[in-house]
Amino acid sequence: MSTTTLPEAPGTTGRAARPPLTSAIGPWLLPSLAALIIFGLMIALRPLVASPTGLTLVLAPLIPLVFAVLAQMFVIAAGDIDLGIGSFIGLANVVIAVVLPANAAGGILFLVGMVLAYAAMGVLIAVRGLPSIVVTLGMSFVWLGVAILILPTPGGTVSEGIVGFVRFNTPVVPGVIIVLTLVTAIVAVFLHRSKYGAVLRGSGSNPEGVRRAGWSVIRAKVGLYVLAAIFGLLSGLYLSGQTGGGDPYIAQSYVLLSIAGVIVGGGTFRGGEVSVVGAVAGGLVVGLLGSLLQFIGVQSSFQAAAQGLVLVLVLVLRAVAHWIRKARRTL
Amino acid sequence: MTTLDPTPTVSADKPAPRATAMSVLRHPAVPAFIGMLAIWLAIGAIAGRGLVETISAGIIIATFLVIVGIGQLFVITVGNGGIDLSVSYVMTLSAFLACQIMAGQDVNIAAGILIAVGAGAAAGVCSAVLIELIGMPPLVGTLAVGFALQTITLVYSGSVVGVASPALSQFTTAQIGPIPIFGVVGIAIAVAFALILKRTSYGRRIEAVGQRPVAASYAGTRPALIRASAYVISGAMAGLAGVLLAAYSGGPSLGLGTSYQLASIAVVVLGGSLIAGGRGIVSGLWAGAVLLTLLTTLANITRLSGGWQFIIQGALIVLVLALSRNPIARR
Amino acid sequence: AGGTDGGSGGGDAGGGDKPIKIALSNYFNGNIWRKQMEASFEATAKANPDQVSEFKVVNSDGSAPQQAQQIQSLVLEGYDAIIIDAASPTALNGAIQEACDAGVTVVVFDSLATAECAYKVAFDYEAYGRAEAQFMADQLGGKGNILFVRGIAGITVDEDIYNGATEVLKDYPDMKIVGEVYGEFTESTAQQEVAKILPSLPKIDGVLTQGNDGGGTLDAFLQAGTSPVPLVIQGNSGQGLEGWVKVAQENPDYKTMSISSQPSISSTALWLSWMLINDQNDASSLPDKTVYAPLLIIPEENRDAWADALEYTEIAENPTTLEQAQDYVKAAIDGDPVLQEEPLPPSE
Amino acid sequence: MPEAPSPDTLIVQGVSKRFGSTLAVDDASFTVGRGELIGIAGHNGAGKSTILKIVNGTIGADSGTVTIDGIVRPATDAVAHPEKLGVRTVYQELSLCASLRVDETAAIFDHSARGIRWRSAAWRNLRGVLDEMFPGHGIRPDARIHELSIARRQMIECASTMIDSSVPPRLVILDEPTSSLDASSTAGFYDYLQRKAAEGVSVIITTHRLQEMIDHLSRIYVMRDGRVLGEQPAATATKDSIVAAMGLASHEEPRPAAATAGGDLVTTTEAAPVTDGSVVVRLEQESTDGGTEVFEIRQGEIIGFAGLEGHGQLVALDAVYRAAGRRSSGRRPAAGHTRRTPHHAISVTGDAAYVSGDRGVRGILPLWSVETNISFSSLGRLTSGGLIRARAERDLAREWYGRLGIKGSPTDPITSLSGGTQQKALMARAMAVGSDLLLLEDPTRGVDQATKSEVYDLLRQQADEGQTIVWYSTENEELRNCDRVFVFRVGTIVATITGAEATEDTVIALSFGGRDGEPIDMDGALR
Ligand SMILES: Nc1ncnc2c1ncn2[C@@H]1O[C@H](COP(=O)(O)OP(=O)(O)OP(=O)(O)O)[C@@H](O)[C@H]1O
Ligand SMILES: Nc1ncnc2c1ncn2[C@@H]1O[C@H](COP(=O)(O)OP(=O)(O)OP(=O)(O)O)[C@@H](O)[C@H]1O
Ligand SMILES: [Mg+2]
Ligand SMILES: [Mg+2]
Repeated sequence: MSTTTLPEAPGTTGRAARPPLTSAIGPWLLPSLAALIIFGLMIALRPLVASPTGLTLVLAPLIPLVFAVLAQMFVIAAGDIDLGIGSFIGLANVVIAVVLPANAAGGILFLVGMVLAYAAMGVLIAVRGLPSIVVTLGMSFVWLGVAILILPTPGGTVSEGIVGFVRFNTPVVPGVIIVLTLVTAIVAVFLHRSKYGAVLRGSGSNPEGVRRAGWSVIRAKVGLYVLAAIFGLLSGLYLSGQTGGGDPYIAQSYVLLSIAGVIVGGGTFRGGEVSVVGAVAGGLVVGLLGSLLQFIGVQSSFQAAAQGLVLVLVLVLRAVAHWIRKARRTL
Repeated sequence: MTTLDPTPTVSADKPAPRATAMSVLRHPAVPAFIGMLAIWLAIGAIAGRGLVETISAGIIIATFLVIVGIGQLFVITVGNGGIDLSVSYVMTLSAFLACQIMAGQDVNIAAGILIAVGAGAAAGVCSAVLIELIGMPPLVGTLAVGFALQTITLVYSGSVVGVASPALSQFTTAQIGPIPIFGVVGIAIAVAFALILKRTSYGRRIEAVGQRPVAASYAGTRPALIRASAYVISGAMAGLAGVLLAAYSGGPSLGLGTSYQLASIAVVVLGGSLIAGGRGIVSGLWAGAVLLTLLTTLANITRLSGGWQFIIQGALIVLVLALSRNPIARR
Repeated sequence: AGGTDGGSGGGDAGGGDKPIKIALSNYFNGNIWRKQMEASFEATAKANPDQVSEFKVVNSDGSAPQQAQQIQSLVLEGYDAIIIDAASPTALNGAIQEACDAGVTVVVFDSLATAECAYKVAFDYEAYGRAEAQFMADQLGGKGNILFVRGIAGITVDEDIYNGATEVLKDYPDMKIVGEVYGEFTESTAQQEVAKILPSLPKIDGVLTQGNDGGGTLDAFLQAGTSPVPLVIQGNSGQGLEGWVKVAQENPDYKTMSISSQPSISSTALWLSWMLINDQNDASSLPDKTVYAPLLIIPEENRDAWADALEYTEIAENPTTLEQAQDYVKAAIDGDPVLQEEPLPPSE
Repeated sequence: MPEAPSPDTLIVQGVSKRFGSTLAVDDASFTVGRGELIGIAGHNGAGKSTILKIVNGTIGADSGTVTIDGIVRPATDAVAHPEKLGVRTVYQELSLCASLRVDETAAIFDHSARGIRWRSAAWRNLRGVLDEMFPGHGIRPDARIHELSIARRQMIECASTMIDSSVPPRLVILDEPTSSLDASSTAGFYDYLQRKAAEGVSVIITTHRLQEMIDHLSRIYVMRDGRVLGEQPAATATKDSIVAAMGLASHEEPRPAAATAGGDLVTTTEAAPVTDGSVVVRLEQESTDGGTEVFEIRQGEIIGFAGLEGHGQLVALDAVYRAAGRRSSGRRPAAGHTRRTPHHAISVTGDAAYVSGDRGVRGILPLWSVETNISFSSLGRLTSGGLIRARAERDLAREWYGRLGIKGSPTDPITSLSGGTQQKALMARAMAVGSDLLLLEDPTRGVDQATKSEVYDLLRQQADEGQTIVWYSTENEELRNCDRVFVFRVGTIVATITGAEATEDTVIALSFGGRDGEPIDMDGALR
């Protein structure tokens, strides 16, 4: 048997052969560009948007959506899809508006219980190998039902403290920008630069492999679902503070918007393939799109189609970028 | 029709009996049938009257869901994360189109049905192009098509409104004795599609592509084409359901399809099909549709509050899933 | 409750007469009522260039947070007035407050928001429930089994109508609600839900409804072959009125009524904004900042005229003129609001 | 923890494991000394994978004990984290996470890599092993796993068992680790293992490439039907002796060739077609002088595609499949069209059936029974009036069960078969089509020797009946069963030799010759 070594294929050994540029172009680039372009267009159409007040007005309502997108991102990173996040946020909103003011300890316990329930849902999905789409769809009815039992029709009053916290602002930099940047940075560093972040992503991509490397896959799944629940609660908190009251149906639209946000943000449903910066940018894109269409003056009836169209456009661009990258690799 | 038993029963030594009582009980559709019977009998027991009429009304109304659900089942079974979120929009648009063509005249029935099914199929082609050609995730691609359809419906329904043909309306509700004709047609449609799925080479391809697209490709099928065809079928079935539902209620309305978006997914899973694809159970879908249809009635006659109704519906879906056995695949 | 025939009650009480720049923020346009509501606003705005210089309709596809964001964008766009059919009583309050702070006149209508700074154009939905329940009690002689077709669980309109109706029924111990279904304000859903529950119910004498669900309900009874057909309160849809006409042709003794809110409430909100900005009719002194828009009732004598005038999917409404709006404002200030009207369809 | 008194790292005693009616492992006992490399040989379904999983504690057995470094545990206990005992395993199926980077992957295996620079620390450790084990591996730390070829992924898995983590490796279990590595990588790999063994690491390997075991290991245990029959010192073992111990018919060389004895002399690099049938496949490639070289494959020939792993054989094979017509609905296909790859223009007359080597992902349809799997490609023939005739389907499966000697019932789920038997079912599926061309991608991967010779005979029989066969293999030795062998290098065909000349050494020599210096995309070459 020959012991000759494999002939070195040029360009594959030694120093990192790939041009650093390609590795720098992550999946987050396209959504970030899209968000910037939309923002630029909005400023061009209404210069007022660029002022601190304008920024706050435009961005503040997006914060709960961005949190919802991040929550969805953790679930998608686990290789699952969460169709219940909207109702979950609605329940959080109701608890914060109704239970918390009446009984602070009880309210906090309730919120903690919600996080635990999400963790349990993750365990159920992981241990029994259930399809997340349907489990979370079923649970969405449960969250909604509980919220309606607590608050049969919208109402309640959110405490001043929470309202103040959510409306936090500084004279120089709008508070919303501080919050967005901070949260994005923390989550991105955790998920993309920490070792446990890699384990979490790995467990979404190939749970068996991660288990064999000596990690608990169940714990990773629970971790991802707990993170999703926490960001769901944060989203509910911001919604509560911004609206001042409770409404079980408040976040129903977040289900599809958050999924769209993650996908536009460069995530895939294959598990483990998500980008935090991309997801935040994706959330901004799907959130700002409505405002942009409104500024341009698209008729109300056409807005749904226009949003769908832009979504398609972003994904087409991504597909094209993907092809180009692949073509370049095979050269 | 023989359906495969999914459990790996090892019987290398003794020849496997084809259909013993045990293997019938292990069929994935069994839980749905048991659930259906339980709920039906519970309604009868609580109301103390109308046992036969209840199931006959339930079967008529479930038939719409069965028809949409079959399309959804094909899309889910063909795998690749397949799911069709456009069905509700297809239903509504088809209802408007068909009723305009029918204009309350019986001679136009064929034309009306044709246009509805054709429009649905066309929508399916659009989804297929987005998903298979551009490579969008099905969840996003079908939703984008749905948004576009919604806009078309909104704009179009403002200018024209038609009424369903009386004969077709009659057909959806007529009975021979206690037997609802439309319900029987629904069962016939289910049987036909079960045969297509399990006993034709096309159906085998659907399941094969859903299990392992690459393996199916090396075994002589074209996965992209097969998957595309599933979306066309789904669109066509949704179109058919749309016109029939419009006929049932006399004419179209804007909210006609809304409740079918998630219900069509739920019945596929309740019926024992795999949400990850590769195994479709049409008989189970039928039972699941009747189950889901009767479930709200059960909740209504027990006078449960809206909140509890949601909770029970959601918990039931999760419970059925958690108790059902799961072979290898999962999402 | 009687009809009003216009008549300029208020008149110009000083103030300017400048055209306004107004936007309508609607959170959902996926049903016929909302479509007609948007259309009414657009028609009124277009037909009155002296009062409206610029207008726009935006809709947020059922999303409350998105509607909040839209309102804030409208503020940035510099609209004088924003009228809002709100996604939720609470969810928009923050955005509305910020709009008020920016000096924008905000009028919420139909589905209200509770923000204090906003003016409101309301339907009295409890009166809706009281009216239909009272009618039913009178017709049935205070006795009978009732099926209640409700709207959507957890929605204020549903609760209000239900509470109004049950309040009246309390006085009639022999009238029993024997079943409830959720028809979601959609004819086809109502029809299916009623059809499913019918076999398990005792004989039904009357059905209380909540709008755009009476036609489907009636169809469900007809298809089940129920005889005699119970008294089904109609919800002003073309489908419902057509069904009523058909049943009445076969059974001249069949009595019912039709009631619902009018999509043209958006025009009332438009006119109120105009009055507020131009300081007319003392609109700013409205008690509770609230004007009531009348519900539209179709009694038997108006039935055929309306049935002829409406398309199958349409909902009955009369356009609201400036004079009418001024009447409503005056009535609200006088503490004697017009809650119901029984007009004939508009003649073209 | 007691200081290990025994010289043996692993002692397996009396282990049995039953799956339903199958006794997968039957009272098996064996030992592995400190610093020893041992192999386990056995036919398909002998229980090798199962006993290895019992040793590392992935599954619990029904009885017996497992002693690792003097610590005795009942074999019935599963172990959650064998790596904490210093037991490392490469499983038969790849277990890397597709979406992670290479350095992140390394870190997941390497529990000692922590702190702020955990990625570079982990990569440093892994690269140390990789460079030694597979010199010139060409793996970058920032590449994502899904961008890598199967071979490179297998390299990473093998290397990751040897990294110095918080608990250093003591016992390394390798279940068919070399199945997709080419000969030279395999050799480097064994060299490395021997060096580690010298440092005291014990290794267990299973592979169906018996020569590998004989060349590189110290002892070979032979398993049959779940029992460990005995051991053979590698020094005295021969392939025949192992095969004989497995209780199987001695592996006869199907076409013993005179030239194989000498071995290293290539007589010609342009063998002529052996039949004069019509041309079924036409391959065109640019020749060194800028002209066009044409290779023709004629009806009834068996052609081998050989060369080093990833040098374009699979790309060409796949292109042949795609260029062929498909007989999906029972009709004969129209004439095929020309298909282009970076190096070839390929045209095919007739249709083709394909057997893939990676059966888990590209072969079996796991939710179905064996019968449904076998009939799947021939449904057009079994259909009348639009519906599949159940009777015809059953008969087809029965026929192939007989011809390939598959045991059990055709209605069993395909996943209940052992890997090699699954591969047989896949062969049956492709052969049942009766296509003009049969394309084989390493069809005997994981198949035992006895079955292999049956397969060789069957292929020859098919060829005699006029079917044309193109056969890609990583086991150069079996290429001797071909009429002609095309040797690939850097994407192009550099030589065609007769099957008789296709010895291990000849093929390797040719693989390293030919045109040099041209870049090749190793990732792209392997889908
Ligand atoms: N989960 C299971 N259920 C039923 N039978 C099983 C199961 N696992 C293994 N078997 C059977 O046990 C026997 C041993 O299987 P095993 O996979 O250990 O063999 P192997 O030596 O690895 O064979 P191969 O060389 O084909 O991989 C086979 O007959 C197989 O069909
Ligand atoms: N933990 C487990 N529990 C039950 N069955 C198992 C378990 N692990 C493996 N098996 C079964 O063991 C059988 C053998 O599979 P395994 O992966 O060990 O080898 P294989 O696929 O036969 O390998 P190859 O074909 O490559 O030789 C399969 O049928 C599988 O279902
Ligand atoms: Mg094995
Ligand atoms: Mg095995």
